[in-house]
Amino acid sequence: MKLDSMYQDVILDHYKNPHGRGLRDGDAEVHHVNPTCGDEITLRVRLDGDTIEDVSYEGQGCSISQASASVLNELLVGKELAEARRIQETFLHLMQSKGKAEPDDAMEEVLEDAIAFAGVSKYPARVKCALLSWMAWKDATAQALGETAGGKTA
Amino acid sequence: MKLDSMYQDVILDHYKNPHGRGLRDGDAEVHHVNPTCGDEITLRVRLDGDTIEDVSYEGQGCSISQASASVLNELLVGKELAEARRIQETFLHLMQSKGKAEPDDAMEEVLEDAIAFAGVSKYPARVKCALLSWMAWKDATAQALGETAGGKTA
Amino acid sequence: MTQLPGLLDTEAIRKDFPILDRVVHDGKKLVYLDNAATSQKPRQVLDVLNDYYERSNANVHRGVHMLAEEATELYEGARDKVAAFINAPSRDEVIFTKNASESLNLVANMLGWADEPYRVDQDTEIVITEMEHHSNIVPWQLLSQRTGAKLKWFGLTEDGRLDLSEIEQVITEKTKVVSFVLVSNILGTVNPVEAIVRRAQDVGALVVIDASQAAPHMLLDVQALQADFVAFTGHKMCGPTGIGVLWGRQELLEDLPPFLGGGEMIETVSMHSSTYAPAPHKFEAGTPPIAQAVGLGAAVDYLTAIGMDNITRHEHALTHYAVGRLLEVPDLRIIGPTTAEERGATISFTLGDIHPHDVGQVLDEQGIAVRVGHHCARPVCLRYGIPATTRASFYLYSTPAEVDALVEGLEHVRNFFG
Amino acid sequence: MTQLPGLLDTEAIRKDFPILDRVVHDGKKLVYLDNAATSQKPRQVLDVLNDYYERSNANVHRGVHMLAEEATELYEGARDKVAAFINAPSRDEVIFTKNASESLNLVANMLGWADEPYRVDQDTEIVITEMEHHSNIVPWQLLSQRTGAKLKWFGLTEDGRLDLSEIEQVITEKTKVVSFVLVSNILGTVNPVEAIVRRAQDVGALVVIDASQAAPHMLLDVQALQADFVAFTGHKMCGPTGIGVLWGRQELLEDLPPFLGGGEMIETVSMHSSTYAPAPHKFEAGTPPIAQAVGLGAAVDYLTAIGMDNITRHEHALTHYAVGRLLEVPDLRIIGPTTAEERGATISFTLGDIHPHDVGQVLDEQGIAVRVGHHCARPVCLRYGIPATTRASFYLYSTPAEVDALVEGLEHVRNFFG
Ligand SMILES: Cc1ncc(COP(=O)(O)O)c(C=O)c1O
Ligand SMILES: Cc1ncc(COP(=O)(O)O)c(C=O)c1O
Repeated sequence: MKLDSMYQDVILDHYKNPHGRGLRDGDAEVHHVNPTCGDEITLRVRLDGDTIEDVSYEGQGCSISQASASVLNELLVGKELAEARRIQETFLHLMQSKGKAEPDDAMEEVLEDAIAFAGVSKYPARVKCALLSWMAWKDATAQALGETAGGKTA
Repeated sequence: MKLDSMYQDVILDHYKNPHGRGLRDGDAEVHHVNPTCGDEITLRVRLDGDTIEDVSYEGQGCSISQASASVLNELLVGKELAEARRIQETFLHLMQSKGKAEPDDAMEEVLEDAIAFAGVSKYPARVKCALLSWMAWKDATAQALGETAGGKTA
Repeated sequence: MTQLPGLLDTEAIRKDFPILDRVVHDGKKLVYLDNAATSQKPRQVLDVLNDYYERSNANVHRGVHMLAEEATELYEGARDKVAAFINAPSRDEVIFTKNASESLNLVANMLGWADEPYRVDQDTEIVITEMEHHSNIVPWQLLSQRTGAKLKWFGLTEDGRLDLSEIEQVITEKTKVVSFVLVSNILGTVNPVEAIVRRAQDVGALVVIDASQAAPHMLLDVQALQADFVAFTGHKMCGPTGIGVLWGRQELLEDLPPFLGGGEMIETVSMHSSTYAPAPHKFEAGTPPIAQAVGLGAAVDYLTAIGMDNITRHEHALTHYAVGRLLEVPDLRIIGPTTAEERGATISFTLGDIHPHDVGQVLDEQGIAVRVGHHCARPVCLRYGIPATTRASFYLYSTPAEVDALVEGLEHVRNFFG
Repeated sequence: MTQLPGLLDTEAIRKDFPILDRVVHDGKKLVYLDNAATSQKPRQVLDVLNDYYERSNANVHRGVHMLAEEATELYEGARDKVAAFINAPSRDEVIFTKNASESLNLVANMLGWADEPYRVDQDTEIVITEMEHHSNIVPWQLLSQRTGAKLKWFGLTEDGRLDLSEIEQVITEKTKVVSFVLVSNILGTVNPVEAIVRRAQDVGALVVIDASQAAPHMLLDVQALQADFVAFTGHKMCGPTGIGVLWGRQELLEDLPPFLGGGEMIETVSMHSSTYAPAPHKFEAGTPPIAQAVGLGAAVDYLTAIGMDNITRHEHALTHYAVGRLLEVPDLRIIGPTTAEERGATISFTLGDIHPHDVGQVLDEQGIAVRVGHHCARPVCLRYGIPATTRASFYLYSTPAEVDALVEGLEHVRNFFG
C-alpha cells in the first residue's frame, strides 16, 4: 500500500514515543505555525559554544509533524552546529524533492532515522508538516546566536 | 438593410435639423449623462399651469439621442402634462420592447414621428440613447412641479 | 443499497458531473465529501462557460457591436437569474464580486467610509459570532482596528449552537452592524435568523448574513430573512470559481459610498472629481467576472430545475443517516449538533487522538476526499479545545453508499493508527 | 492579400480561436477589432479550463486529498508561469486579483493604511497622468479624498504624448506615489518609463505601472521597468475573465498592510486578533479565482510559445499599415500618435462630425466590431475637445485584410451619413 511509504514504522514509533518532548531551559524560543493546517510548535534551543546542548519543544499537530520534531531532537542534540546545519539542509533537500530524490547510503548516513521521511516528500500538503520543527530550529538557532531580531515566520 | 430599421429617414432628418435646440428660460433644469457612452444632455422645462410651454436642451451625443430630443421637443411642446405623460410612457414602452412591440395605428397616433424609433428598440445599447432626453424631461418636469429635490440621475 | 426517504435520483444527477467518474490512487472511485470547501460543476455549467467564450466573448456594457451586446445580455441576464433565485425585490440589488470574502469586505468597507447614520466609528460596536468563517471575522477586525469600533461576539453552547442568552447585552444601542453566518461551515449549525434580526432591528443595527453555506443547499429568500446584506459565493453552488454575490437593500446601496474605484462604476470622470453610476454598477469596478457570472446563472438554473427544497430534503435525509452511522464509530466525537435538526450536511468530528491530518490522509488513500484542519474557523476549534477536525460535507449528488464508504474508511484509519 | 514584413502566420493562429469563425448579421464574417476591451481566447486556454473543472476541481491550499493537491499544484503552478512571464525575481511577488482594477485599488488601499514611510496622508502628493484609464484615476481620487493627499497629474501634448516638460514640478519631494499607464488604452501611446521612474526614485516615491495594455502585447520585464508595483488583467491577454495580477516588490509586500481580510490570507486567527500569512497569500482573501488563474497560466504558455517579440513585431507592422490607410480616409482624425513609433496597436479616431456611436453601429452591421465612447478615459476626450472616439485595436490574430475591411467600412459610414 502506497500509504506505507509515508507512514513508515520509524515515523509511527517516533509519533507514539516522542524523544525529548517538553519545554526545558533554552537560549532562544520560537513559535511556528503552519497556517494551512494549524500545526503549531514552540521550540527552544540551548547552545554550549558550538555544540547543541538541547532542543526542547511542545506542540500540536499530525503524526508527521510530531515525529519530525522527535527525530530532530534525537539527531541534533549533542551535535556541532556546522554538522547540524548540514543535516538540516540535507533534510530540506530531501523533503523538497517531490519524491524524486533517491535516498542513498551517503544520505542515510547523514539523516539516520530522518531518512524515513523520504516518502512524505511525495505529498506536498504534508511536506510543511515535516519541515515545521526544522524551520523552527533554524530560526531559534539564529536567534540564539543573535543573528536575527526574532519573531515568528510561517 | 437591417440598419435602415434603426436609422429611419425621420430620425436622420431630426438629427440633421433638430427642433428647438438651445437653452431658453425654464422652471427647472437637469443634466443627464449616459454613463455607458458619455452622451450628455442639459434640458429645461417651462410650464404654464398644466401646459408645457417649452422644452429647451443642449447636449452631445449620437444621432439617436439627438434626434430623440428633437422629436421630444416637437411632440411635447404645447401639450397638457397628462397627455405628455401618456406619450412618454408609450415611448418608454416601445423602447423597452426589444423590437417586439408591433407599432399599430393607435400607437402611431400617440407617438407621431417618435414611432420611427421602433427599430432602435432592437439594439439594447442604443435604447438608452433614445431614452436620454425623455428621462431628463420626466425628471425636469417633476422638479418644476416641486415633486423632487432635484439632482441628476443616469 | 440503503434507501432513505426524500433522496434525489443521484444516479441521474451524478451523470451531470464528469469529475465524479474520476478514479484516484490506483483504481479507487472518487468519493467526494469536501463540498463545503467547493462543489463540483455539472456539464450544464461547463457548456455555458465554453459557449460564452466560443461564441459571445466581449467586454460588457460599452459596446455597440454584436458580441458586446450578447455578452452584456448574458451577463445582465445572469443578474436577473440570481435576483430571482434569492427573491430579491430588484435586480439592481445584486452585486457581482469575486467571492463571498470580497462581498463581506465590501460591506465592512462601505460602513467604514459611510456618513451617518451608517458610519462605524469609535463610539459604535460591531457584533459577530464565534462560529464565523475567517472571511466574516477578519474584515470586521480590520474595520474595528481602523475605526476604533468595538468588536463583540456571541459565544457557542456545548452542542454547537449560538449562545443567545445574553443577546440584549451583546447587541446594544451602540451596535451598528450584526454580521453572522446562516449555516456554519464547520459545525453545520443552522442559526436562528429571526431572533437575531429582531433584536438588531430593535436597536437600529444593520444585519449582514453570510449565506455561503446556505445558498447552495436551501431556498434563500432575502426578503424573508429581513437582512440588509446577504453574501454568498458561486463555487460552492455548482458555479465557477471567481464569482461571488452581495445582495443589499436598494436604499442602502444608494446611500453608501463605493469601495473599489475604476471603469464601469462611474457616471462621469474628470481629473478633478468623479460621480458614480447607480447600484449595482457603483460596486463593480473594472471588467467584471463576466464568464463566471454567466456560469453562475447556469448553476442557478441547474439547481432550480432540481428544486432547492428537494436538495434540502435529500441532504437532510443523508445527514440523518450519516450522523447515525458516524456515532457508531468508536471514539468518534461530532463537533456540532449531533442530530440532523437545524443543521446542514456538513459534519465535523474528531477520532480519538488521531490527528485529523492523519485521518484525512488515510481516507484519501481510499479515494475518500474530506477536509481536515480548522476550516477557516479557528475560533471554533479553540472554543472546543481541539486543534482541528475532520469534516465530511455532502451535496445533491452524495449518496448513502458514500456515507458507508466514509464509515468503513474510518475503521481503516483506526486500525492503521491503532 | 497584403504582405507586410514581420507578420505572424495568422492563418494558423486564427484556427486556435473558435470565435473568429463566427458569422454575424446575416452572413458577415466577424472582424474583431475590439481587442483593447478584451481579447478572444484560444482553444488551448478553454481546454485547460475545462480539464480543470472536469478532472481536478477542488479548493486549494487546505486539502490533504488528491483533488485538493492537484488544484493547489495547478493554481500555484500558474503563479510560477506568470512570475516567469514578467521576469519577477520571486514567485511570491505575484498576487492574483480579479482584474487590473482590483490590483490598482489594492495598491491605493495598502498605501492609505500603511505606516511610515509609505503612508499617504494630507501632507503628501499622488501623481498620475491625464491619459489614465478610470481604473487608475478613481482609486487615487478616493485615496486623496479619504486621506487629504493632493492628487496631481501630467498633462498631454497635442500629439497624444505625456507632457513631461515640468516633471520636477509635478513629481516633488512630497510625492509618495506615481502611478501611470505603460500603454494607453485610448491613444495607443507607449510611455517613457525610464524618465518617470528616475525622477520618482530621486524623490523616493513609489512607482505603480498599469500594464494592462502592455502585458498582452510586449515582453514585460518588471525588473527592467524598475517599478515597485505592476498591474495587469488576464482577459486582455488570451486569459479568462475574472483574473488579474498585481506584482509588487517583496519587501513592500512584507511591510504593507493587508487589504481584504478572510480565509487564506491569515496565519492564525482568534476572536481577539489575527496575524497574516506571508505574501502573496496575505493579499488573496477567500477562495481565489482558481480556474481563472490556471487559465491565465495557459494563456501565458500560449503567448510565450508564439513569442512576445513576434507578437510586438506583428502588431507594429499592422499598426504602421493601419495608420497609413486610416489617414487616407477623408475627415478622419487620429487621436493619439499618427505614426507607428512608440505606440501600440490601438487606434482611436473621429470621423468628421459623425458621432462614434453611429460609426460603430454602421460598422457592426458589416460585421466589424470596434469600440466607441470614451473608453474609460474620459479626461482624454475632454483634453482633445471631443465627446468620444471610435477605437480599432488589433492583436496577434489580426490581419491586414481586417484593416482593409475597416477602411472600407468607414467609407460606407461616410456614405450613410453623408
Ligand atoms: C489601461 C487600462 N488600465 C486598466 C484597465 C482595467 O482593466 P480591468 O477592467 O480588467 O480591471 C484597462 C482595461 O479595461 C485598461 O485598458
Ligand atoms: C461560511 C463561509 N463564509 C465565507 C466563505 C468564504 O467564501 P469564499 O472563499 O468563496 O470567499 C466560506 C467558504 O470558504 C464559508 O464557508
